[in-house]
Amino acid sequence: MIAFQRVAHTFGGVRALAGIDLEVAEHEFVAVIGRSGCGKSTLLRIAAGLLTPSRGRVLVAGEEVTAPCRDVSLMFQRPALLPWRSVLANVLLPAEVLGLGEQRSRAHELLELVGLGGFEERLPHELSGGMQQRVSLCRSLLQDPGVMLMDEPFSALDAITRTELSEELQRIQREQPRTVLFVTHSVDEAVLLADRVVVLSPRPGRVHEITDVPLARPRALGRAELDEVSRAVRASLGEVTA
Amino acid sequence: MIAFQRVAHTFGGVRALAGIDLEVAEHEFVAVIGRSGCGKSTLLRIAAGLLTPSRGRVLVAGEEVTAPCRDVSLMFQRPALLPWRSVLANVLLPAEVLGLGEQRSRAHELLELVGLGGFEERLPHELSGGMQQRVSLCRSLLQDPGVMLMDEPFSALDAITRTELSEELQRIQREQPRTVLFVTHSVDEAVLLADRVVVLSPRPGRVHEITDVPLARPRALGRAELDEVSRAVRASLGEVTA
Amino acid sequence: MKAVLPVLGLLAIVGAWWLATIVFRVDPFLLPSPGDVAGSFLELPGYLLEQTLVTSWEAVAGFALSVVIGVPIALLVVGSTVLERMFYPLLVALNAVPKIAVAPLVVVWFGFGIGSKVLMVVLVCIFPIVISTASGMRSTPNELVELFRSLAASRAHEFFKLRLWHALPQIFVGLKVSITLAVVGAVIGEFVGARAGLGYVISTSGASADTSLAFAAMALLAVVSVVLFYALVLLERKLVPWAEERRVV
Amino acid sequence: MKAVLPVLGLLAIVGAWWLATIVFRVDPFLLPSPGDVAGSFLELPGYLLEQTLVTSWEAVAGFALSVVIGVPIALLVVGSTVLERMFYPLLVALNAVPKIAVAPLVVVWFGFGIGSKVLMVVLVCIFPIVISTASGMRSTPNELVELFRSLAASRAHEFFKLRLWHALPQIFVGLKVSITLAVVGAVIGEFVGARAGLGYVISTSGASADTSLAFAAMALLAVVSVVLFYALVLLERKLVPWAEERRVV
Amino acid sequence: GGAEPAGSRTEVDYLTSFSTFGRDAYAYVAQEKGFFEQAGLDVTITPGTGSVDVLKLVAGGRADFGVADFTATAITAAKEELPVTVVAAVQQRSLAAIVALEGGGIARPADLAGKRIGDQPGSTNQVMFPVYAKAAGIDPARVEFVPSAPPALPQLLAAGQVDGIGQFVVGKPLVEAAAKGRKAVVLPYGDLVPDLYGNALVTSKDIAANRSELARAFTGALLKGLEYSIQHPEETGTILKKHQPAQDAGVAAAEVGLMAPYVRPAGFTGRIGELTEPRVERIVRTLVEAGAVPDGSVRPGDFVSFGLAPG
Ligand SMILES: Nc1ncnc2c1ncn2[C@@H]1O[C@H](COP(=O)(O)OP(=O)(O)OP(=O)(O)O)[C@@H](O)[C@H]1O
Ligand SMILES: Nc1ncnc2c1ncn2[C@@H]1O[C@H](COP(=O)(O)OP(=O)(O)OP(=O)(O)O)[C@@H](O)[C@H]1O
Ligand SMILES: [Mg+2]
Ligand SMILES: [Mg+2]
Repeated sequence: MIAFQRVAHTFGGVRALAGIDLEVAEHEFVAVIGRSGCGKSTLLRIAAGLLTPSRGRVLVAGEEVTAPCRDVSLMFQRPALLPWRSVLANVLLPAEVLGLGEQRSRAHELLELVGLGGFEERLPHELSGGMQQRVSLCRSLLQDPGVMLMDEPFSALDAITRTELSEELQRIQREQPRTVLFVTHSVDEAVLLADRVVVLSPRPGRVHEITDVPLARPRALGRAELDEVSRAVRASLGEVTA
Repeated sequence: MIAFQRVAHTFGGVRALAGIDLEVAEHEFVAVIGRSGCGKSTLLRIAAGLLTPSRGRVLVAGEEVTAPCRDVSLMFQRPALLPWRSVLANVLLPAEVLGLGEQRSRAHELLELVGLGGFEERLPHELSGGMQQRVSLCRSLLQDPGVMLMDEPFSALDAITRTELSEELQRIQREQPRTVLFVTHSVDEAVLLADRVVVLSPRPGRVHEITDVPLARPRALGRAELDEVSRAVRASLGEVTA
Repeated sequence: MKAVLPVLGLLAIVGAWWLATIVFRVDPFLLPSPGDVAGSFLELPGYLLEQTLVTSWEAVAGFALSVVIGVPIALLVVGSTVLERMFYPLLVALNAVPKIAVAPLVVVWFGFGIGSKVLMVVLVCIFPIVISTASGMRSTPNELVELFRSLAASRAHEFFKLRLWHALPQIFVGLKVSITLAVVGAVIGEFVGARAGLGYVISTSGASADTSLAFAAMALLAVVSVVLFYALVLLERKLVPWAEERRVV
Repeated sequence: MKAVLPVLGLLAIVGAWWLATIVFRVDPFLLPSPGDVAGSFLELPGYLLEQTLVTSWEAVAGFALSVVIGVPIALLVVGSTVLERMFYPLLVALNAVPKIAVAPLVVVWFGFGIGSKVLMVVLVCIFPIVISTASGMRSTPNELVELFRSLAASRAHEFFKLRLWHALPQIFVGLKVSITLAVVGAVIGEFVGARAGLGYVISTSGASADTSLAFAAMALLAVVSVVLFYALVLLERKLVPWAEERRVV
Repeated sequence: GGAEPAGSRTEVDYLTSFSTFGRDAYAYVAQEKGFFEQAGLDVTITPGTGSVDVLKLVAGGRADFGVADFTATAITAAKEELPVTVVAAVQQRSLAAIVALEGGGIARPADLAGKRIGDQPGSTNQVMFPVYAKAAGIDPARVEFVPSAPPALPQLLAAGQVDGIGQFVVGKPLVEAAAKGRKAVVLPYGDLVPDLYGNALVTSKDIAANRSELARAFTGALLKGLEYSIQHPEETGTILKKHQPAQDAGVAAAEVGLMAPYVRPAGFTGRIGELTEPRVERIVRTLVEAGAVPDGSVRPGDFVSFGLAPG
């Protein structure tokens, strides 16, 4: 579904990505992990068609990505909410822009799900950092695309909310599988959610190692099998540091 | 050193904090943990003198806080960098504003320490999210105050950078102890760094339980004693969810 | 309290003016005292208020037209670098033409009626509106633009659901500059050829050496400006509440 | 490419103007053809360029003075709600006074020399500068203001190290509006009493039915405006590089 | 001339009546021919911006001398009590006129009834129109005055926006130039109301009272320039062009030629610049009749220094 072919990118002298080769199959959930600044966000922006790579190319559904496409959603690392819109209106933005029809009840459902029931009419600046991130997550889920690119969606959340939302994501994925590329700094989260975990080397980013997570779903944190895979990923991360 | 006395705060109908009583001794390192939106950032902003609580008061060094004071630093949840200043100039801001004299070499040291050597002359928008957060951390460390308030300082960082910086923070704290109030979502991090871990209940925030961490320093992640305390904190967090 | 301060400011200035006319013995034909001006107003209150309405209406009509024309021009300029490069310099050039010098042309084409005044108002108002709207739309944060791009949003959506909203606080700066210029523009239009309006009063009284009447008319102009300006401020408070607190998200 | 587009735009407009004078047979005393205007210029090139320099110098001097006065006023207004409430309405009122109507006063006080022209320029320029600077400084994101507060920064630091920098892109909008008004202000000053300058050329030739000379002078005015405007654009590029890419941090 | 160095000469600021047309060129002639220098004066000529502005600037001390319309001076003196005084009449007969274009339906004063006349509000032409209309035997109420700015008037007339405009007689070449060859019809007020003066040289009451020698010297030199100018219209045009490159020497010469019979009308035997008290009295009375000034508000001596005037 997504194929990175020798994708490299340089920002005015800074080599962010150096030759990424990676294939993500349809309905596969791939987690990307790597040091801060190794080019994970850049990778997602390239896949979303927001950035043209300096070299190489990305195919989505067999077609080269040259511009953003409606079937691909990108959840940004920062919440990127419109300050003049209420929480609800922010969540409904993709429905308006993509002409998805009436989605109010679904938006309410999603907000309830992430624990923001009752905040629908607030403006973004009245929310805490983690709450803003959850609004952004709802917006991304409302778009309901075939391919989801998620950039550290749970970074500002506490462990419990994180677990709840991971479970929710697994449930959604079970009911209606999507292709997901998911950036995270949490190895446990990566192993919990993903079919494969890609470890990138530090800047310039390169695929260092890919670890399969051959475990049945639903998975739950704290299981021994998960810890084992986690340890493998950590080892792989440790190598790239040295 | 810091004393919260029945501190409560309400934002136009939203009760954020409800009666916080907490004392932080001089040179003590206290971690605060709690659900997203439970009022942690609000607590720090009140302690920093940026927000007057609806009820109650905060004393720092025995004096009621009514305005920000130079001996207290606050590291914000978002990086809050000045877009027109280079990385180095952003880090040097407290030195300029507080008149701390020449701090260039120290700023370079700090940037080197957090892995941003070579990025001194870049503008903030050329950095990744985690890199921006590290700049903000350097800025806060440069201020070199008696009291440090830190709002999720490592949330955008990968596990390895996080560990490195935690160790660095421990070293600094050993060499020159400060009073620290540290908000985090990571139980492991809290237990690794803190003398006491405060668990807040969900909105409106209240002190749910305080766990002592009676372990010798330096500590390192992965030790069994730490895991034990972590489990206790997790249990306490689990209770507040129910 | 809110209402007291502007009144205090006004009193301070009027007081200073009065004192100046007394202490420096400024000749009344140059700068009449506030008392003379008030006297002139009280001689012809009904007539002067009528003229005030005429001028206000011209200014408001021209201002509204400028918004209707200026905002789309700004959209075009922001939307297309080619259009910007081609026509921005011309807009600048147009703005640099002293309106009073092209006035005969305007009167010949638009007559002595309200048409020529409205055109004058549009000529002075349009530039601040275009430039502030364009600059506001341009300054939309990259992360929000990328959000819209990632949704494969059309240009229209990007402009009307994002950039225009983001620009609103800056558009209001342009509008506030324009509204005071609008009043001046209407007056200049009236200088050139009119049978009514405060500009007509000023040019007539100037010729018949009635300086305090001219100043009374100018004081009324100032009142009209201030009222229109604060009407915009109120509108801004209504329309742009999120920016009032100056928060960032 | 960059230089071609404005030239194309210019050619398009001049062409349209030429066509209009031919097709609609506009009388040359109303709207002379571009050829007539060029002819007028070529008759007196040295003289006209001299007058252009006079006007440009007045405009630039007045503009610089407006910046020097206007920015501190904006600082005061942003710094104190009391001052804002007291004096903002007066500033609005001042801006609404038609400058041409107070001209004798200005000439009596400031003479026929450059003084009265510079004052005129200041009177027209100061308002956009104050309002855009004030609004830009006010719109500083709360998180940055809180950063400075948390450092117990003095007001001076908050203003000069934060708000003024943040406001720069908006200040430039005000400056760009002002610079074109500055040229017009200088011309109005020259209408009122002068011995040189493009405004003087326009007022003398306009009334002697030498319309093409007046238009030549106006074309030169437009050139001056465009040059000054793009000088500001260049300066902005130098001073505000972080805003050019319109990123947010 | 040119004997004395500029430093020892008295500095004088002078304002023309309006801009720098041929009708105001005599000051440049006096300058060029050295009349000012011979009188021990170092004169700076600044183009004026209309009667009322000139009066205010002279009253305010910004200029020592200036030229303003005599009628406007009388009205302003009555209403504003400006400390100015007239020291000479530049034209013995008013230059005020209604100017129309041939074929536009106005050939004689009687044709004015029912027409639209464009004019600056408060101009002599408009203020004195009732007097003129009475002399012409038409009802002033049947003529509509459309207010407009002076520079726009020829254009408005040529474009047919108005049927006639208030203008000085010397504006004829200007109007004809604007109308591209169409002939202009000029209806001078002076034909029917011969008492009115044209422009007047004014100075401040202070100069008239305390520096009367200066006033005499300047008046003499300026009127010498005026006399030379009407005798040599072509040369006047050339001199003006030399000082004011934007002016057209031909148009200016034509203006001066037209102006000559008003400065020294046929049969006039007095000196150029002469002012007589009975005439001024009649003018004031006319103004009162026309409703331009309240009765008793001004006497001739209030605004004219007969002692300083030639003759
Ligand atoms: N707009 C830009 N201009 C210049 N350099 C950039 C830009 N965006 C990113 N970079 C550089 O590219 C590199 C990769 O950035 P990227 O944001 O992809 O990192 P990341 O892996 O997402 O990091 P983090 O985990 O901190 O978010 C960084 O070194 C950064 O300095
Ligand atoms: N400026 C504000 N206006 C209105 N409500 C606010 C404001 N700031 C915070 N709140 C409310 O106060 C509550 C606590 O916010 P706070 O930012 O302190 O949470 P937090 O514990 O830091 O959460 P997070 O972990 O997500 O950062 C939230 O419910 C939020 O909606
Ligand atoms: Mg990133
Ligand atoms: Mg927070």
